Amino acid sequence: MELQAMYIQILALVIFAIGIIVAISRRNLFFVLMGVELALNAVNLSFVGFAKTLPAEASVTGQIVPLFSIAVAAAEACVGFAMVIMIFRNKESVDADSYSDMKG
Amino acid sequence: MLALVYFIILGVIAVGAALCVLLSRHPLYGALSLIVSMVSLAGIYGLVGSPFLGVVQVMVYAGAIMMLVTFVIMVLNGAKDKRTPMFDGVSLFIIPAVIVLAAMVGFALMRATLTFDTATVAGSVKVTSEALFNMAATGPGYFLLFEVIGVLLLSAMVAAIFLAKRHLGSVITDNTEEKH
Amino acid sequence: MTYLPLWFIPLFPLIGTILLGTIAVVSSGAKKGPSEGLVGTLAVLFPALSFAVVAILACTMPEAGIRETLCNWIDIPLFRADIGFLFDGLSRIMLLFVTGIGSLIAMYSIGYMHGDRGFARFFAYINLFLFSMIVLVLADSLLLTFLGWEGVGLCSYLLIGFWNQDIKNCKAANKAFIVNRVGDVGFLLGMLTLVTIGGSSILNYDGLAAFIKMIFGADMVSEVVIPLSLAGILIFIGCTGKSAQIPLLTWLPDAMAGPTPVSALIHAATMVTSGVYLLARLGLMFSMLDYVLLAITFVGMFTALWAAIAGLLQNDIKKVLAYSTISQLGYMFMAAGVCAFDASIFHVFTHAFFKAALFLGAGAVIHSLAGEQDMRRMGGMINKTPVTACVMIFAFLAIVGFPGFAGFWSKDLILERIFVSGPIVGPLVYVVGLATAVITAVYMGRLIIMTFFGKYRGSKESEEHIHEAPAVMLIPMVILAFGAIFSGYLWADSIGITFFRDSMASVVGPAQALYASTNAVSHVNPVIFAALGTVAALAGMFIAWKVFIRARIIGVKGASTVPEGSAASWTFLWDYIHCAFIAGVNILAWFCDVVVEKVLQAIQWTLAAIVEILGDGASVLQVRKVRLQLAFSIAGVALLVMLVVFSGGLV
Amino acid sequence: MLLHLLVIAPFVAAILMVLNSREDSSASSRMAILMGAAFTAMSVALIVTGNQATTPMEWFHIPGTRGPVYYYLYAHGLGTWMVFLSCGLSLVALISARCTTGKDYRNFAIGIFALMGAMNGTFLAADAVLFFFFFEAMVIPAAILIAGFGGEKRTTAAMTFAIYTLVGSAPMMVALWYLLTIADNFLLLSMAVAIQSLPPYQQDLVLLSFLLAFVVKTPIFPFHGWQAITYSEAPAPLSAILTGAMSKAGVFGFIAWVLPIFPMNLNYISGLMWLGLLTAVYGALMALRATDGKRLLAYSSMSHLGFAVAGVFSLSEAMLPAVLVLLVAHGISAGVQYFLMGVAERMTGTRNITEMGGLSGKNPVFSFLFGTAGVMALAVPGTAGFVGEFTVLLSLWDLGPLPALVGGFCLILSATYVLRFIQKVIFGMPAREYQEGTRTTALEGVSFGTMLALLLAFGLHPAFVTNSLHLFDEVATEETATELVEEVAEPAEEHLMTAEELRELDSTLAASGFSEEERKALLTQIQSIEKVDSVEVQDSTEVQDSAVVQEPAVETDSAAAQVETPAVETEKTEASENE
Repeated sequence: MELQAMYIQILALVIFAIGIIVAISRRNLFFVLMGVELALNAVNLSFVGFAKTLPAEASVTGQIVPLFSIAVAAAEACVGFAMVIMIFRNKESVDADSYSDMKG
Repeated sequence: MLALVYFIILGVIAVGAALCVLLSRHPLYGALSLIVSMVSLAGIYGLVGSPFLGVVQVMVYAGAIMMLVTFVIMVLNGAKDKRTPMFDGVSLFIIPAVIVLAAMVGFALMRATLTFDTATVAGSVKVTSEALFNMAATGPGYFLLFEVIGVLLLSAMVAAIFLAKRHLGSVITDNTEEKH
Repeated sequence: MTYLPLWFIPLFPLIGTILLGTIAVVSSGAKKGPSEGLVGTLAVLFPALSFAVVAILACTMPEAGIRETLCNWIDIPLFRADIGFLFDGLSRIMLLFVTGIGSLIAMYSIGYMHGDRGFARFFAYINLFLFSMIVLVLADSLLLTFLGWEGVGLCSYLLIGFWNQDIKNCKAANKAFIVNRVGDVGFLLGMLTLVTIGGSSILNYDGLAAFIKMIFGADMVSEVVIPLSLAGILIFIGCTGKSAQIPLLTWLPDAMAGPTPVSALIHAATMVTSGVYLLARLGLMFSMLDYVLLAITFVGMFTALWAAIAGLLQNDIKKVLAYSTISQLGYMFMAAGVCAFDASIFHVFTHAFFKAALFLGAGAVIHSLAGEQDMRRMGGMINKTPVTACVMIFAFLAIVGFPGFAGFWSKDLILERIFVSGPIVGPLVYVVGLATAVITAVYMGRLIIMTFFGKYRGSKESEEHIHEAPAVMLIPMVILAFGAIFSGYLWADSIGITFFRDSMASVVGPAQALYASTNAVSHVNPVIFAALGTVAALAGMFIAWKVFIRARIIGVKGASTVPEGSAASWTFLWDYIHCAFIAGVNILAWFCDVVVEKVLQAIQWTLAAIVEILGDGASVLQVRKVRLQLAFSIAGVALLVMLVVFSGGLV
Repeated sequence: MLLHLLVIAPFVAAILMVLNSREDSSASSRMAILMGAAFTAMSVALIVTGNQATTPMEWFHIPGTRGPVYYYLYAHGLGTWMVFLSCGLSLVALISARCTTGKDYRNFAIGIFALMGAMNGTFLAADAVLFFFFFEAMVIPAAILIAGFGGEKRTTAAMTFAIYTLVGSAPMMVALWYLLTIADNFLLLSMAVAIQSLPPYQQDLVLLSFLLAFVVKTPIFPFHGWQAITYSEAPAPLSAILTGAMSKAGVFGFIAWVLPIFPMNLNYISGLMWLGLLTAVYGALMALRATDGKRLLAYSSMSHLGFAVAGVFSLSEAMLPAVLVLLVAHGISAGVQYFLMGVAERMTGTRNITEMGGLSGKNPVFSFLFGTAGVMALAVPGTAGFVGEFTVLLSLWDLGPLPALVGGFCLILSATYVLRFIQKVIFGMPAREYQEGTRTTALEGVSFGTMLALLLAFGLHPAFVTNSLHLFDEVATEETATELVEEVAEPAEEHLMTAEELRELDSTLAASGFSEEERKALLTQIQSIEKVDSVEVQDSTEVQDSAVVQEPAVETDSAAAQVETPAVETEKTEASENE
């Protein structure tokens, strides 16, 4: 019983699924954002897991991409929370369903 | 063998924490559970041989980003919303849909054969930075991406300031009106 | 030897058209019209110049004629046509009287149209008409003839509807054009048939003659005679349209709505005879086609008889003359039907003089009565307008064929030729022709008696105003009256003058020789025919005298000057047959408009409605919750993946 | 260069118009008319200089296809005259719209220029995708103009027009895409080659979807639902352009694209000829009953175009010049009739011809122009319409008397409705009192008069028009062709031409201004000489009109001689490499 590459992928899949569920089924905006973060984390994990199946030099690349994705996640969180603050001030609500002004 | 044991422990913690995020009512609890989940994921990175990435995960994600999240949650006190139910009809529809999708993807995944390569390079700081900052013309050119990420972060910062500033500005005008 | 260029002849009226048209358009905005003297001079000058050119050419022309190709017209694969002119014995005669009578009538019109607001416009049309007519006659190919053919039709349309404020005139003009158009399409299709038989060169008259020589040489007559007959019939339909023969004759009586000089020029002397001209021009072709010739003969015979009877019943002076024209045209067609093209053209020639004189006289009468056209309100005019009366009486004697007058020579020639043409058909047609001559004398006598003899039946105050026409109108009338008396002596067979026949022999001679070679032609002493013709004319005149000089003609009361007998009242069934066709087309149009179009629209709207309903249905699915939509899309992806996986797609 | 200018510059002109002040409509109208005159001059220059082509430039690459899309324009006789129509009519429309559009003149001009550019592109494109792009692009400015400047039901009209034509050409897009996955590039010959490799039912399907687009655009009988409402609701100057130039795109498509690409699938052809005749009769009958003047003109236009389509599918030898003359004549005469109808509408304030009348007394200049235009629409000999209709009838008569008889029936009907139209509008007395609007302006009068004079000129000397179809022959004789003949003829004898070379030859021939038919015939000839056992040749030789193929082998040589030098050399080097 050794650690298999597939296990990592399964774990990533489970976490990704949970992240998506959080992002969509919860109505609180904070949970929506956190669900997205969770899903991003799962993707990073998947990257690293796959990277480890590659030989030598190529495996390094698989570990660099998550770095970038973390940076992008940081930017996303920064802007996202700024927007949450603004919308919250206007609407006095963090309920995602109450933001339906764009519905035609 | 030992690695597998560690992996199971960390994995169970990560999944458990993730479920805590799903099930907690207050966002603050959710954020804390998320931090736990991320830290355990960092552990897994270390386990599979990417220690640098694990450290970054802890520092940037669990440290900086989640710090921001908790900060915002605390600032907006009204974030705790008792009126809205945790789950509604939509959720009942989503959960099975996502589970089915995940199952399908998993099913497809299981058909592949994945094995760890024995000659992988551990993602140490040295190795990673050599790859990242390889400026040779024939190299992968990640440094360019790195620059772009810098610009992205800068613009995100500007955007955040802009969003916040308008808000602040309106507050200021309100104050001036009160004075006059 | 060099000759004057042929294109001079149409050039002058064309210049006249452009000048006068410009004057008409430019002066249309002004309060006062352009100077009538200037316009009148221009209007007569150009036709007269053209007549001069024709006269010079006529004297110097060689026997074979003059041919002139100006330039290429159409040049595409399969088809090639040139613009070229042909001046020979036939076109010489036609051009002489077209330009000559055209100039005279233009002069007459100066008096007749005096004070009309559209004075310049009228003469522009007249010049355009002369241009088209010259092109028609002078053309060396069917296609160019067709240009003139439609051109004269167009001018006829413009001139019938000249007083276009009155919608009735416009309707008469439309009728003329459309009925003519039916014939024109026949002409067009006939040309196409010819092209498919012998290539585009066959449209040229010389080319056609060469082609017919070729088929005789190659002994292919039996092969081409059926398509040629088709072409002949189609072209003949064109001729019936233009020359107002059965079945396309209904437009000519209505065409009298135009000014009287127009009726004289276009609807009596020149345009309506172009059908006869075309038959003569294509004589060589027609002489091969026995059945077509038979059809032409009978059409001519029925038309002559029918129009003569219809002429008996008219009260409008111009309509009587119109039916008389149709009847005389019937004679010409009869003659053409037995391949007596020279006799037929001779009658065209004499008819142009006496009919123009009659029309101009009628115009003078109408002019002096201030627009009155109803013969029941005339009478006793011989005292008031003696010159007009004399002109009309001379012309009357000419038309009935009184010995010595023009009609005597030409009509008797036609009847003689018909009689000798064949064993059964000839005498039969001859008898009908003779009977028609009697009826002609009757209705023409009626016209003269009702107009000039007896008592004046109009109102008192109008009687005061009766006056002789001005000199500018009388001079042309007198000249034409002289023509009506003496033009017959160009070919007085009985006294041995055959100048006219000789001058045309080179053109129609071959055709008539060909016909004579295939048909047994008997010889009878011409004096017998002359005597019989004289008896017929005298009998008719006698009947007219007996019946109409004593009959009480009821003068109609009321101020209406509208000519009676419009539309279908005295055309027996031909107008009704036309109406049936028109009704058929209208029903078809109604069917298209009300049924087909609506059904198509219904289909269109049904499709649109289905799409719209589907769209509405789909927009219901657009829920308010973003999350639900995301959920839908995830479920959709899940479904898709399931589908792919279970159908074994991901191997 | 001229071609680029004609296609690109109208869009630039549209942008320039944007810079104009909205308020000062007289300044913007001056500018617009000047630019329109410049374009007309360019189109005349195009006619004078004859057939030409640009160097093909790769534009973009559609994923899943085998070759790039070229930005490649070429002018042959047909397209050149269509370009002339589109530019000339646009110019007159710009002149005529001055009195009606008022302050919105600038926007109107922008739309007209955009429409003009799209139309020019359609008529000059050598690449199928480029053609389709412009073909669709035409609809948009036209629909916007209708919606902005039309009559009462303008929105309905614009929607009907846009949806009908766009839906009509949607199947063509699919078919085009499908063709492009099997053809090497988007030029005519490679598509024609590619189509032969499909099974017959697929060929028919592709053909049908091509036909549908053009049939709707023309329009042909069951698909004319958009036409009457569009033409009657659109502002009159725009209607003139729509019927005079845009509707020609349908007939143009039949001639320039359908016939060359599907030379073998002729089993629909006679059907289409009859459909064209049916359209002609149907349009004429509908015009008989119309009371709306613009609707009457719309149906009359439909009738004429149906006649033209019947002429196209008679496939006679004389078809191309005949239809070209007919199209040019109809473009000008229908255009001027629409303009004049617009003036009548302006003067009387109504489109209903039963309420008009008596204009001959009120405005003689107008009535002169109106009557002359009507008479010219009747195809009286001496006008261009006669030459067109006569030669088309000649083509129809080749197939038998019946089609020609139906055509003749149409001529009678056309006389009927045109005369009725003239009578109702300018003759008689006015049916009701009306406030008299702006009369014909001097500039308008001059431009309408010029159009009528053109009709007369083309009618008396149609070689102006028909000669442009073989203009190239005359030019070629000047060249010292002999050595080129040897250069090309030699390799041709020694080895079989491959498909690529044929395509290249085709594009070079196109560049040197051959019409499709000519090229098709030539290439068929070449292939049959060399006994290429590739797919496309054998049957097409049989089906093509024998007269087209008759052209002897000498013709091939001289044609090859006309190929431009560089292209020939590349061909030669390739040939030697292959050896």
